[in-house]
Amino acid sequence: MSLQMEFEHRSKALIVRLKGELDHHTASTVKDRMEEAIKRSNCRNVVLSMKDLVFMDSSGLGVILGRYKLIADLGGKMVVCDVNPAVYRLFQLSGMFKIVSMADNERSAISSLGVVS
Amino acid sequence: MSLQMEFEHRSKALIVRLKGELDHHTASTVKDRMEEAIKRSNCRNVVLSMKDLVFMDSSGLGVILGRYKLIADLGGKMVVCDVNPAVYRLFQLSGMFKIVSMADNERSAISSLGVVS
Amino acid sequence: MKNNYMKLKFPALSENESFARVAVAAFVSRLDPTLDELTDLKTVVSEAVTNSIIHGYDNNPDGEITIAAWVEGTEVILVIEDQGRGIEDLDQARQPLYTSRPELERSGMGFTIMENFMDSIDIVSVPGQGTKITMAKRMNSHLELTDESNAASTG
Amino acid sequence: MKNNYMKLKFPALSENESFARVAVAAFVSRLDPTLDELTDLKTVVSEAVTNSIIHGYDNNPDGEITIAAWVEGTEVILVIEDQGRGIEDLDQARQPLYTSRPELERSGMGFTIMENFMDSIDIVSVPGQGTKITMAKRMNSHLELTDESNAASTG
Ligand SMILES: Nc1ncnc2c1ncn2[C@@H]1O[C@H](COP(=O)(O)OP(=O)(O)O)[C@@H](O)[C@H]1O
Ligand SMILES: Nc1ncnc2c1ncn2[C@@H]1O[C@H](COP(=O)(O)OP(=O)(O)O)[C@@H](O)[C@H]1O
Repeated sequence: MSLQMEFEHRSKALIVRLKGELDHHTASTVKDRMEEAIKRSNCRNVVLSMKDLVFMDSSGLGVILGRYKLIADLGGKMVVCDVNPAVYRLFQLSGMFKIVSMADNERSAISSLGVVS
Repeated sequence: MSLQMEFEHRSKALIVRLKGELDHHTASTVKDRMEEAIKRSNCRNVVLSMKDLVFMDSSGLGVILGRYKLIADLGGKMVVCDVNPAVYRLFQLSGMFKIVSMADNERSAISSLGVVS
Repeated sequence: MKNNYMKLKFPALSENESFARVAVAAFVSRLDPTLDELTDLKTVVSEAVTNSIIHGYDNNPDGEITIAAWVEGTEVILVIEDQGRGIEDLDQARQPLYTSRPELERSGMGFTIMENFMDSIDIVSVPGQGTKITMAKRMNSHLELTDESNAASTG
Repeated sequence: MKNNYMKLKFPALSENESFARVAVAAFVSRLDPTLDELTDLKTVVSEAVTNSIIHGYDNNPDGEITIAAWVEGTEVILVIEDQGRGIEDLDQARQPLYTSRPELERSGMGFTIMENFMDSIDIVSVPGQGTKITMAKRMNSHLELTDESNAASTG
Protein backbone atom coordinates (compact mmCIF):
# COMPACT_ATOMS: atom_id res chain seq x y z
CA MET A 1 0.00 0.00 0.00
CA SER A 2 1.81 3.14 1.24
CA LEU A 3 1.59 6.18 -1.05
CA GLN A 4 2.23 6.68 -4.75
CA MET A 5 2.11 9.95 -6.68
CA GLU A 6 1.58 10.77 -10.33
CA PHE A 7 2.24 14.18 -11.91
CA GLU A 8 0.91 15.54 -15.17
CA HIS A 9 1.92 18.95 -16.44
CA ARG A 10 -0.91 20.64 -18.37
CA SER A 11 -1.03 24.15 -19.74
CA LYS A 12 -3.57 25.36 -17.19
CA ALA A 13 -2.47 23.35 -14.16
CA LEU A 14 -0.16 20.83 -12.64
CA ILE A 15 -2.20 17.70 -11.92
CA VAL A 16 -1.13 15.73 -8.86
CA ARG A 17 -2.70 12.30 -8.33
CA LEU A 18 -2.46 10.68 -4.90
CA LYS A 19 -2.78 6.89 -4.65
CA GLY A 20 -2.77 4.83 -1.47
CA GLU A 21 -2.56 6.08 2.10
CA LEU A 22 -1.77 9.64 3.18
CA ASP A 23 -0.75 9.77 6.84
CA HIS A 24 2.10 11.30 8.88
CA HIS A 25 4.50 8.64 7.58
CA THR A 26 3.83 9.40 3.92
CA ALA A 27 3.13 13.15 4.30
CA SER A 28 6.78 14.16 3.96
CA THR A 29 7.01 12.45 0.56
CA VAL A 30 3.92 14.32 -0.61
CA LYS A 31 5.41 17.59 0.66
CA ASP A 32 8.81 17.11 -0.98
CA ARG A 33 7.60 15.79 -4.32
CA MET A 34 4.86 18.41 -4.69
CA GLU A 35 7.23 21.28 -3.90
CA GLU A 36 9.69 19.97 -6.45
CA ALA A 37 6.99 19.57 -9.11
CA ILE A 38 5.52 23.02 -8.40
CA LYS A 39 8.98 24.59 -8.76
CA ARG A 40 9.55 22.86 -12.09
CA SER A 41 6.10 23.64 -13.42
CA ASN A 42 5.36 26.70 -15.56
CA CYS A 43 1.85 27.15 -14.22
CA ARG A 44 0.84 28.31 -10.78
CA ASN A 45 -2.35 26.26 -10.46
CA VAL A 46 -2.57 22.77 -8.97
CA VAL A 47 -5.29 20.16 -9.29
CA LEU A 48 -5.05 17.54 -6.54
CA SER A 49 -6.82 14.34 -7.53
CA MET A 50 -7.84 12.06 -4.66
CA LYS A 51 -9.52 9.43 -6.79
CA ASP A 52 -7.26 6.59 -5.67
CA LEU A 53 -6.59 7.81 -2.14
CA VAL A 54 -7.83 4.99 0.09
CA PHE A 55 -6.93 6.52 3.45
CA MET A 56 -6.24 9.99 4.83
CA ASP A 57 -6.04 11.44 8.34
CA SER A 58 -5.32 14.88 9.82
CA SER A 59 -1.66 14.69 8.78
CA GLY A 60 -3.00 14.76 5.22
CA LEU A 61 -4.96 17.92 6.01
CA GLY A 62 -1.72 19.48 7.26
CA VAL A 63 0.32 18.68 4.18
CA ILE A 64 -2.44 19.83 1.82
CA LEU A 65 -2.85 23.09 3.73
CA GLY A 66 0.92 23.64 3.58
CA ARG A 67 0.97 23.18 -0.20
CA TYR A 68 -2.09 25.42 -0.54
CA LYS A 69 -0.21 28.22 1.22
CA LEU A 70 2.81 27.82 -1.05
CA ILE A 71 0.65 27.92 -4.17
CA ALA A 72 -1.36 30.89 -2.89
CA ASP A 73 1.92 32.75 -2.19
CA LEU A 74 2.91 32.14 -5.79
CA GLY A 75 -0.44 33.61 -6.89
CA GLY A 76 -1.94 30.28 -7.94
CA LYS A 77 -5.06 28.30 -7.12
CA MET A 78 -5.57 24.81 -5.75
CA VAL A 79 -8.54 22.63 -6.59
CA VAL A 80 -9.10 19.19 -5.06
CA CYS A 81 -11.17 16.65 -6.98
CA ASP A 82 -12.62 13.16 -6.75
CA VAL A 83 -12.89 13.46 -2.98
CA ASN A 84 -14.36 10.32 -1.37
CA PRO A 85 -16.91 10.65 1.48
CA ALA A 86 -14.38 9.90 4.26
CA VAL A 87 -11.93 12.56 3.06
CA TYR A 88 -14.82 14.95 2.42
CA ARG A 89 -15.79 14.66 6.08
CA LEU A 90 -12.25 15.57 7.19
CA PHE A 91 -12.25 18.60 4.88
CA GLN A 92 -15.60 19.67 6.24
CA LEU A 93 -14.64 19.22 9.93
CA SER A 94 -11.50 21.31 9.45
CA GLY A 95 -13.13 24.11 7.48
CA MET A 96 -10.80 23.36 4.56
CA PHE A 97 -13.47 24.10 1.98
CA LYS A 98 -13.37 27.76 2.96
CA ILE A 99 -9.96 28.04 1.34
CA VAL A 100 -9.53 25.12 -1.07
CA SER A 101 -12.14 24.66 -3.79
CA MET A 102 -13.50 21.28 -4.82
CA ALA A 103 -14.53 19.75 -8.13
CA ASP A 104 -16.12 16.44 -9.08
CA ASN A 105 -13.31 15.31 -11.33
CA GLU A 106 -10.12 16.47 -13.06
CA ARG A 107 -11.95 17.86 -16.09
CA SER A 108 -14.27 20.10 -14.13
CA ALA A 109 -11.36 21.07 -11.85
CA ILE A 110 -9.41 22.30 -14.86
CA SER A 111 -12.34 24.09 -16.43
CA SER A 112 -13.08 25.82 -13.10
CA LEU A 113 -9.52 27.14 -13.19
CA GLY A 114 -10.14 28.46 -16.71
CA VAL A 115 -13.03 30.56 -15.44
CA VAL A 116 -11.41 31.96 -12.30
CA SER A 117 -7.94 32.81 -13.64
CA MET B 1 -12.71 -12.79 4.26
CA SER B 2 -13.33 -15.97 6.31
CA LEU B 3 -14.62 -18.96 4.32
CA GLN B 4 -17.43 -19.38 1.82
CA MET B 5 -18.57 -22.62 0.18
CA GLU B 6 -20.44 -23.36 -3.01
CA PHE B 7 -21.98 -26.73 -3.91
CA GLU B 8 -23.00 -28.02 -7.31
CA HIS B 9 -24.62 -31.41 -7.74
CA ARG B 10 -23.63 -33.04 -11.06
CA SER B 11 -24.43 -36.52 -12.27
CA LYS B 12 -20.85 -37.75 -11.89
CA ALA B 13 -19.81 -35.83 -8.80
CA LEU B 14 -20.63 -33.36 -6.12
CA ILE B 15 -18.56 -30.25 -6.77
CA VAL B 16 -17.46 -28.33 -3.66
CA ARG B 17 -15.87 -24.92 -4.17
CA LEU B 18 -13.90 -23.35 -1.31
CA LYS B 19 -13.46 -19.58 -1.23
CA GLY B 20 -11.46 -17.58 1.30
CA GLU B 21 -9.39 -18.91 4.17
CA LEU B 22 -9.35 -22.49 5.43
CA ASP B 23 -7.85 -22.72 8.91
CA HIS B 24 -8.80 -24.31 12.26
CA HIS B 25 -11.47 -21.63 12.82
CA THR B 26 -13.25 -22.31 9.52
CA ALA B 27 -12.51 -26.07 9.30
CA SER B 28 -15.58 -27.09 11.31
CA THR B 29 -17.88 -25.31 8.84
CA VAL B 30 -16.21 -27.13 5.97
CA LYS B 31 -16.60 -30.44 7.81
CA ASP B 32 -20.27 -29.94 8.68
CA ARG B 33 -21.41 -28.54 5.35
CA MET B 34 -19.53 -31.13 3.30
CA GLU B 35 -20.92 -34.04 5.32
CA GLU B 36 -24.42 -32.69 4.92
CA ALA B 37 -23.98 -32.22 1.15
CA ILE B 38 -22.41 -35.68 0.71
CA LYS B 39 -25.34 -37.28 2.57
CA ARG B 40 -27.85 -35.48 0.36
CA SER B 41 -26.01 -36.21 -2.87
CA ASN B 42 -26.80 -39.20 -5.04
CA CYS B 43 -23.23 -39.68 -6.20
CA ARG B 44 -20.29 -40.86 -4.18
CA ASN B 45 -17.60 -38.82 -5.90
CA VAL B 46 -16.46 -35.36 -4.80
CA VAL B 47 -14.52 -32.72 -6.71
CA LEU B 48 -12.97 -30.18 -4.35
CA SER B 49 -12.18 -26.94 -6.17
CA MET B 50 -9.57 -24.72 -4.53
CA LYS B 51 -9.57 -22.02 -7.19
CA ASP B 52 -10.60 -19.22 -4.83
CA LEU B 53 -8.93 -20.52 -1.70
CA VAL B 54 -6.52 -17.75 -0.68
CA PHE B 55 -5.14 -19.36 2.47
CA MET B 56 -4.84 -22.84 3.90
CA ASP B 57 -2.81 -24.38 6.73
CA SER B 58 -2.48 -27.86 8.27
CA SER B 59 -5.98 -27.66 9.76
CA GLY B 60 -7.15 -27.65 6.13
CA LEU B 61 -5.16 -30.82 5.47
CA GLY B 62 -6.92 -32.43 8.45
CA VAL B 63 -10.44 -31.57 7.34
CA ILE B 64 -9.77 -32.65 3.73
CA LEU B 65 -8.29 -35.94 4.90
CA GLY B 66 -11.31 -36.51 7.14
CA ARG B 67 -13.73 -35.96 4.22
CA TYR B 68 -11.57 -38.18 2.00
CA LYS B 69 -11.95 -41.03 4.50
CA LEU B 70 -15.73 -40.60 4.63
CA ILE B 71 -16.00 -40.63 0.84
CA ALA B 72 -13.65 -43.61 0.52
CA ASP B 73 -15.77 -45.49 3.07
CA LEU B 74 -18.82 -44.82 0.90
CA GLY B 75 -16.92 -46.24 -2.08
CA GLY B 76 -16.38 -42.88 -3.76
CA LYS B 77 -13.40 -40.90 -5.04
CA MET B 78 -12.12 -37.44 -4.21
CA VAL B 79 -10.32 -35.23 -6.71
CA VAL B 80 -8.90 -31.82 -5.78
CA CYS B 81 -8.46 -29.25 -8.54
CA ASP B 82 -7.17 -25.73 -9.19
CA VAL B 83 -4.60 -26.12 -6.42
CA ASN B 84 -2.42 -23.01 -6.00
CA PRO B 85 1.35 -23.38 -5.41
CA ALA B 86 1.13 -22.71 -1.64
CA VAL B 87 -1.54 -25.36 -1.09
CA TYR B 88 0.30 -27.70 -3.48
CA ARG B 89 3.34 -27.49 -1.21
CA LEU B 90 1.26 -28.46 1.86
CA PHE B 91 -0.21 -31.43 -0.02
CA GLN B 92 3.26 -32.51 -1.06
CA LEU B 93 4.81 -32.14 2.41
CA SER B 94 2.05 -34.24 3.97
CA GLY B 95 2.07 -37.00 1.34
CA MET B 96 -1.58 -36.18 0.56
CA PHE B 97 -1.11 -36.84 -3.16
CA LYS B 98 -0.62 -40.53 -2.40
CA ILE B 99 -4.29 -40.79 -1.53
CA VAL B 100 -6.11 -37.84 -3.08
CA SER B 101 -5.77 -37.30 -6.82
CA MET B 102 -5.32 -33.91 -8.40
CA ALA B 103 -6.60 -32.27 -11.59
CA ASP B 104 -5.91 -28.94 -13.27
CA ASN B 105 -9.52 -27.78 -13.22
CA GLU B 106 -13.10 -28.92 -12.60
CA ARG B 107 -13.58 -30.22 -16.13
CA SER B 108 -10.57 -32.50 -16.11
CA ALA B 109 -11.40 -33.52 -12.53
CA ILE B 110 -14.83 -34.72 -13.68
CA SER B 111 -13.55 -36.45 -16.78
CA SER B 112 -10.90 -38.24 -14.69
CA LEU B 113 -13.75 -39.59 -12.57
CA GLY B 114 -15.46 -40.82 -15.73
CA VAL B 115 -12.44 -42.92 -16.61
CA VAL B 116 -11.74 -44.40 -13.20
CA SER B 117 -15.28 -45.22 -12.07
CA MET C 1 -18.61 -16.38 27.21
CA LYS C 2 -15.31 -14.56 27.25
CA ASN C 3 -15.14 -11.46 25.10
CA ASN C 4 -12.26 -11.01 22.74
CA TYR C 5 -9.44 -8.51 23.29
CA MET C 6 -5.99 -7.67 22.04
CA LYS C 7 -3.00 -5.78 23.35
CA LEU C 8 -0.32 -4.48 21.04
CA LYS C 9 3.02 -2.75 21.69
CA PHE C 10 5.40 -1.20 19.17
CA PRO C 11 8.04 1.55 19.06
CA ALA C 12 7.39 5.17 18.07
CA LEU C 13 8.29 4.74 14.40
CA SER C 14 6.06 6.41 11.82
CA GLU C 15 5.99 3.23 9.70
CA ASN C 16 3.93 1.71 12.53
CA GLU C 17 1.04 4.12 11.93
CA SER C 18 -0.30 1.98 9.08
CA PHE C 19 0.56 -1.21 10.98
CA ALA C 20 -1.55 -0.03 13.94
CA ARG C 21 -4.48 0.78 11.64
CA VAL C 22 -4.38 -2.64 9.98
CA ALA C 23 -4.04 -4.46 13.31
CA VAL C 24 -7.09 -2.73 14.81
CA ALA C 25 -9.07 -3.17 11.60
CA ALA C 26 -8.20 -6.90 11.56
CA PHE C 27 -9.21 -7.23 15.20
CA VAL C 28 -12.65 -5.70 14.68
CA SER C 29 -13.23 -7.37 11.31
CA ARG C 30 -14.74 -10.43 13.02
CA LEU C 31 -17.52 -8.11 14.23
CA ASP C 32 -18.47 -7.47 10.61
CA PRO C 33 -18.24 -3.66 10.78
CA THR C 34 -19.49 -1.44 7.98
CA LEU C 35 -16.87 0.20 5.77
CA ASP C 36 -17.66 3.56 7.41
CA GLU C 37 -17.19 2.16 10.92
CA LEU C 38 -13.88 0.65 9.84
CA THR C 39 -12.67 3.93 8.33
CA ASP C 40 -13.63 5.80 11.51
CA LEU C 41 -11.69 3.36 13.69
CA LYS C 42 -8.63 3.40 11.41
CA THR C 43 -8.64 7.19 11.38
CA VAL C 44 -8.78 7.63 15.16
CA VAL C 45 -6.06 4.99 15.63
CA SER C 46 -3.93 6.88 13.15
CA GLU C 47 -4.54 10.19 14.97
CA ALA C 48 -3.72 8.87 18.43
CA VAL C 49 -0.67 6.85 17.37
CA THR C 50 0.72 9.74 15.30
CA ASN C 51 0.28 12.06 18.29
CA SER C 52 2.18 9.66 20.55
CA ILE C 53 5.01 9.47 18.01
CA ILE C 54 5.30 13.20 17.29
CA HIS C 55 4.12 14.91 20.44
CA GLY C 56 4.60 12.22 23.07
CA TYR C 57 8.03 10.98 22.00
CA ASP C 58 9.27 13.71 19.64
CA ASN C 59 9.97 10.97 17.07
CA ASN C 60 12.31 9.10 19.40
CA PRO C 61 11.89 5.37 18.57
CA ASP C 62 12.93 4.39 22.10
CA GLY C 63 9.40 5.35 23.07
CA GLU C 64 6.80 2.59 23.12
CA ILE C 65 3.12 2.83 22.24
CA THR C 66 0.44 0.45 23.53
CA ILE C 67 -2.92 -0.23 21.96
CA ALA C 68 -5.53 -2.26 23.78
CA ALA C 69 -8.84 -3.10 22.14
CA TRP C 70 -11.79 -5.12 23.34
CA VAL C 71 -15.48 -5.64 22.90
CA GLU C 72 -18.13 -4.78 25.50
CA GLY C 73 -21.63 -5.70 24.43
CA THR C 74 -22.01 -3.86 21.14
CA GLU C 75 -19.15 -1.43 21.76
CA VAL C 76 -15.54 -1.51 20.66
CA ILE C 77 -13.20 0.08 23.21
CA LEU C 78 -9.78 1.38 22.20
CA VAL C 79 -7.07 2.47 24.63
CA ILE C 80 -3.98 4.09 23.11
CA GLU C 81 -1.20 4.96 25.50
CA ASP C 82 2.31 6.41 25.60
CA GLN C 83 4.80 7.18 28.36
CA GLY C 84 5.91 10.38 26.69
CA ARG C 85 5.91 14.12 27.37
CA GLY C 86 2.25 14.40 28.32
CA ILE C 87 -0.08 17.37 27.81
CA GLU C 88 0.09 20.53 29.99
CA ASP C 89 -3.19 22.14 29.00
CA LEU C 90 -5.79 19.60 27.90
CA ASP C 91 -8.53 22.14 27.16
CA GLN C 92 -6.24 23.99 24.79
CA ALA C 93 -5.03 20.74 23.19
CA ARG C 94 -8.60 19.67 22.42
CA GLN C 95 -9.48 22.88 20.64
CA PRO C 96 -10.02 22.46 16.89
CA LEU C 97 -7.00 23.69 14.88
CA TYR C 98 -4.79 24.05 17.95
CA THR C 99 -1.35 22.53 17.51
CA SER C 100 1.85 22.98 19.49
CA ARG C 101 3.90 22.03 16.41
CA PRO C 102 2.79 24.21 13.45
CA GLU C 103 6.33 23.97 12.03
CA LEU C 104 5.66 20.25 11.42
CA GLU C 105 2.54 21.14 9.40
CA ARG C 106 0.22 19.65 11.98
CA SER C 107 -3.39 20.57 11.32
CA GLY C 108 -4.49 20.63 14.96
CA MET C 109 -7.47 18.44 14.06
CA GLY C 110 -6.45 15.15 15.72
CA PHE C 111 -8.53 15.43 18.89
CA THR C 112 -11.46 16.97 17.02
CA ILE C 113 -11.51 13.98 14.68
CA MET C 114 -11.33 11.51 17.57
CA GLU C 115 -14.23 13.29 19.31
CA ASN C 116 -16.32 13.32 16.14
CA PHE C 117 -15.64 9.78 14.94
CA MET C 118 -16.12 7.98 18.26
CA ASP C 119 -19.07 7.87 20.67
CA SER C 120 -16.95 8.72 23.67
CA ILE C 121 -13.40 9.80 24.42
CA ASP C 122 -11.54 10.12 27.70
CA ILE C 123 -8.05 11.63 27.84
CA VAL C 124 -5.77 11.23 30.84
CA SER C 125 -2.41 12.94 30.48
CA VAL C 126 0.27 13.70 33.05
CA PRO C 127 3.10 16.04 32.00
CA GLY C 128 6.37 14.12 32.05
CA GLN C 129 4.59 10.78 32.42
CA GLY C 130 2.44 10.17 29.38
CA THR C 131 -0.95 10.17 27.75
CA LYS C 132 -3.76 7.60 27.74
CA ILE C 133 -6.71 7.93 25.40
CA THR C 134 -9.76 5.72 25.90
CA MET C 135 -12.35 5.76 23.14
CA ALA C 136 -15.52 3.77 22.52
CA LYS C 137 -17.70 3.26 19.49
CA ARG C 138 -20.98 1.42 19.21
CA MET C 139 -21.05 -0.91 16.24
CA ASN C 140 -24.25 -1.61 14.34
CA SER C 141 -23.11 -5.05 13.28
CA HIS C 142 -23.93 -8.35 14.92
CA LEU C 143 -21.34 -8.87 17.60
CA GLU C 144 -23.00 -12.00 18.94
CA LEU C 145 -22.00 -13.92 15.83
CA THR C 146 -18.45 -14.06 17.13
CA ASP C 147 -18.95 -16.20 20.18
CA GLU C 148 -21.17 -18.55 18.29
CA SER C 149 -18.80 -19.14 15.40
CA ASN C 150 -16.01 -19.66 17.88
CA ALA C 151 -17.94 -22.29 19.78
CA ALA C 152 -18.66 -24.09 16.52
CA SER C 153 -14.97 -24.44 15.72
CA THR C 154 -14.09 -26.62 18.68
CA GLY C 155 -15.84 -29.66 17.22
CA MET D 1 19.11 3.05 14.23
CA LYS D 2 16.50 1.25 16.28
CA ASN D 3 14.99 -1.77 14.62
CA ASN D 4 11.27 -2.18 14.56
CA TYR D 5 9.41 -4.72 16.69
CA MET D 6 5.92 -5.56 17.86
CA LYS D 7 4.41 -7.50 20.71
CA LEU D 8 0.85 -8.78 20.57
CA LYS D 9 -1.35 -10.55 23.13
CA PHE D 10 -4.80 -12.06 22.63
CA PRO D 11 -6.96 -14.82 24.13
CA ALA D 12 -7.12 -18.41 22.87
CA LEU D 13 -10.11 -17.91 20.59
CA SER D 14 -10.01 -19.50 17.15
CA GLU D 15 -11.24 -16.28 15.52
CA ASN D 16 -7.86 -14.81 16.46
CA GLU D 17 -6.01 -17.19 14.12
CA SER D 18 -6.72 -14.97 11.12
CA PHE D 19 -6.18 -11.83 13.21
CA ALA D 20 -2.69 -13.07 14.16
CA ARG D 21 -1.85 -13.80 10.52
CA VAL D 22 -2.95 -10.36 9.37
CA ALA D 23 -1.09 -8.60 12.21
CA VAL D 24 2.20 -10.36 11.42
CA ALA D 25 1.72 -9.81 7.69
CA ALA D 26 1.07 -6.10 8.30
CA PHE D 27 4.15 -5.84 10.51
CA VAL D 28 6.48 -7.34 7.89
CA SER D 29 4.83 -5.58 4.95
CA ARG D 30 7.10 -2.55 5.42
CA LEU D 31 10.01 -4.88 4.57
CA ASP D 32 8.47 -5.42 1.13
CA PRO D 33 8.35 -9.25 1.31
CA THR D 34 7.55 -11.40 -1.70
CA LEU D 35 4.13 -13.02 -1.81
CA ASP D 36 5.73 -16.41 -1.10
CA GLU D 37 7.57 -15.08 1.95
CA LEU D 38 4.33 -13.57 3.22
CA THR D 39 2.42 -16.84 2.73
CA ASP D 40 5.15 -18.77 4.57
CA LEU D 41 5.02 -16.39 7.54
CA LYS D 42 1.22 -16.40 7.68
CA THR D 43 1.18 -20.18 7.56
CA VAL D 44 3.64 -20.70 10.41
CA VAL D 45 1.84 -18.10 12.54
CA SER D 46 -1.39 -19.95 11.91
CA GLU D 47 0.20 -23.29 12.87
CA ALA D 48 1.75 -22.05 16.11
CA VAL D 49 -1.29 -20.01 17.23
CA THR D 50 -3.68 -22.86 16.43
CA ASN D 51 -1.49 -25.26 18.44
CA SER D 52 -1.55 -22.93 21.44
CA ILE D 53 -5.34 -22.70 21.24
CA ILE D 54 -6.05 -26.40 20.77
CA HIS D 55 -3.17 -28.20 22.45
CA GLY D 56 -1.87 -25.55 24.86
CA TYR D 57 -5.19 -24.31 26.20
CA ASP D 58 -7.68 -26.98 25.09
CA ASN D 59 -9.81 -24.18 23.58
CA ASN D 60 -10.16 -22.40 26.91
CA PRO D 61 -10.29 -18.65 26.09
CA ASP D 62 -8.89 -17.75 29.50
CA GLY D 63 -5.54 -18.73 28.01
CA GLU D 64 -3.45 -15.95 26.50
CA ILE D 65 -1.14 -16.14 23.49
CA THR D 66 1.77 -13.78 22.87
CA ILE D 67 3.41 -13.04 19.54
CA ALA D 68 6.61 -11.02 19.38
CA ALA D 69 8.17 -10.13 16.05
CA TRP D 70 11.23 -8.12 15.19
CA VAL D 71 13.84 -7.57 12.55
CA GLU D 72 17.53 -8.46 12.90
CA GLY D 73 19.58 -7.51 9.87
CA THR D 74 17.81 -9.27 7.03
CA GLU D 75 15.94 -11.72 9.26
CA VAL D 76 12.44 -11.65 10.66
CA ILE D 77 12.19 -13.30 14.08
CA LEU D 78 8.88 -14.61 15.40
CA VAL D 79 8.30 -15.78 18.97
CA ILE D 80 4.93 -17.38 19.68
CA GLU D 81 4.25 -18.32 23.26
CA ASP D 82 1.57 -19.78 25.51
CA GLN D 83 1.35 -20.66 29.22
CA GLY D 84 -0.60 -23.81 28.53
CA ARG D 85 -0.21 -27.54 28.98
CA GLY D 86 3.26 -27.84 27.43
CA ILE D 87 4.71 -30.77 25.50
CA GLU D 88 5.91 -33.97 27.24
CA ASP D 89 7.82 -35.56 24.37
CA LEU D 90 9.17 -32.98 21.95
CA ASP D 91 10.84 -35.49 19.60
CA GLN D 92 7.55 -37.29 19.15
CA ALA D 93 5.62 -34.03 18.75
CA ARG D 94 7.94 -32.91 15.93
CA GLN D 95 7.47 -36.07 13.90
CA PRO D 96 5.54 -35.58 10.66
CA LEU D 97 1.93 -36.77 10.96
CA TYR D 98 2.14 -37.22 14.74
CA THR D 99 -0.81 -35.71 16.59
CA SER D 100 -2.07 -36.22 20.12
CA ARG D 101 -5.60 -35.20 19.02
CA PRO D 102 -6.60 -37.30 15.98
CA GLU D 103 -10.25 -37.06 17.09
CA LEU D 104 -10.09 -33.32 16.27
CA GLU D 105 -8.92 -34.15 12.73
CA ARG D 106 -5.47 -32.70 13.32
CA SER D 107 -3.09 -33.61 10.53
CA GLY D 108 0.06 -33.72 12.66
CA MET D 109 1.82 -31.50 10.14
CA GLY D 110 2.12 -28.25 12.15
CA PHE D 111 5.72 -28.58 13.30
CA THR D 112 6.80 -30.07 9.97
CA ILE D 113 5.40 -27.02 8.18
CA MET D 114 7.10 -24.61 10.62
CA GLU D 115 10.43 -26.43 10.09
CA ASN D 116 10.07 -26.37 6.31
CA PHE D 117 8.83 -22.80 5.88
CA MET D 118 11.31 -21.09 8.22
CA ASP D 119 15.11 -21.01 8.24
CA SER D 120 15.34 -21.94 11.91
CA ILE D 121 13.03 -23.05 14.69
CA ASP D 122 13.63 -23.47 18.40
CA ILE D 123 10.99 -25.00 20.66
CA VAL D 124 11.09 -24.68 24.42
CA SER D 125 8.25 -26.41 26.23
CA VAL D 126 7.76 -27.23 29.88
CA PRO D 127 4.87 -29.56 30.79
CA GLY D 128 2.36 -27.66 32.91
CA GLN D 129 4.01 -24.33 32.17
CA GLY D 130 3.80 -23.63 28.48
CA THR D 131 5.41 -23.58 25.06
CA LYS D 132 7.62 -21.00 23.35
CA ILE D 133 8.46 -21.26 19.68
CA THR D 134 11.16 -19.04 18.21
CA MET D 135 11.44 -19.00 14.43
CA ALA D 136 13.53 -16.97 12.00
CA LYS D 137 13.34 -16.37 8.28
CA ARG D 138 15.76 -14.51 6.06
CA MET D 139 13.96 -12.11 3.74
CA ASN D 140 15.26 -11.36 0.28
CA SER D 141 13.74 -7.91 0.24
CA HIS D 142 15.45 -4.61 1.07
CA LEU D 143 15.06 -4.16 4.80
CA GLU D 144 17.22 -1.08 4.92
CA LEU D 145 14.54 0.94 3.13
CA THR D 146 12.53 1.00 6.35
CA ASP D 147 14.85 3.05 8.51
CA GLU D 148 15.48 5.50 5.69
CA SER D 149 11.83 6.18 4.93
CA ASN D 150 11.20 6.61 8.63
CA ALA D 151 13.95 9.15 9.02
CA ALA D 152 12.53 11.10 6.08
CA SER D 153 9.13 11.42 7.73
CA THR D 154 10.28 13.45 10.69
CA GLY D 155 10.67 16.62 8.60
N1 LIG E 1 0.23 11.83 22.95
C1 LIG E 1 0.48 13.15 23.16
N2 LIG E 1 1.54 13.52 23.93
C2 LIG E 1 1.81 14.83 24.13
N3 LIG E 1 1.09 15.84 23.61
C3 LIG E 1 0.02 15.53 22.83
C4 LIG E 1 -0.33 14.18 22.57
N4 LIG E 1 -1.43 14.19 21.78
C5 LIG E 1 -1.73 15.47 21.56
N5 LIG E 1 -0.88 16.30 22.19
C6 LIG E 1 -0.92 17.77 22.21
O1 LIG E 1 -2.22 18.18 21.81
C7 LIG E 1 -2.14 19.04 20.68
C8 LIG E 1 -3.36 18.85 19.81
O2 LIG E 1 -3.38 17.55 19.24
P1 LIG E 1 -4.16 17.30 17.88
O3 LIG E 1 -5.54 17.83 18.02
O4 LIG E 1 -4.03 15.85 17.55
O5 LIG E 1 -3.39 18.18 16.80
P2 LIG E 1 -1.96 18.00 16.09
O6 LIG E 1 -1.48 16.60 16.26
O7 LIG E 1 -2.23 18.31 14.66
O8 LIG E 1 -1.03 18.98 16.75
C9 LIG E 1 -0.83 18.68 20.02
O9 LIG E 1 -0.35 19.73 19.20
C10 LIG E 1 0.05 18.40 21.23
O10 LIG E 1 0.55 19.60 21.79
N1 LIG F 1 1.48 -25.13 22.05
C1 LIG F 1 1.39 -26.46 22.34
N2 LIG F 1 1.05 -26.85 23.59
C2 LIG F 1 0.94 -28.17 23.89
N3 LIG F 1 1.16 -29.16 23.00
C3 LIG F 1 1.51 -28.82 21.73
C4 LIG F 1 1.64 -27.47 21.34
N4 LIG F 1 2.00 -27.46 20.04
C5 LIG F 1 2.11 -28.72 19.65
N5 LIG F 1 1.81 -29.58 20.66
C6 LIG F 1 1.84 -31.05 20.61
O1 LIG F 1 2.59 -31.46 19.48
C7 LIG F 1 1.81 -32.27 18.62
C8 LIG F 1 2.21 -32.07 17.17
O2 LIG F 1 1.89 -30.75 16.77
P1 LIG F 1 1.65 -30.44 15.22
O3 LIG F 1 2.80 -30.97 14.43
O4 LIG F 1 1.36 -29.00 15.07
O5 LIG F 1 0.38 -31.32 14.83
P2 LIG F 1 -1.18 -31.14 15.19
O6 LIG F 1 -1.44 -29.73 15.65
O7 LIG F 1 -1.85 -31.41 13.88
O8 LIG F 1 -1.50 -32.13 16.25
C9 LIG F 1 0.39 -31.91 18.93
O9 LIG F 1 -0.51 -32.94 18.58
C10 LIG F 1 0.45 -31.66 20.44
O10 LIG F 1 0.41 -32.88 21.16
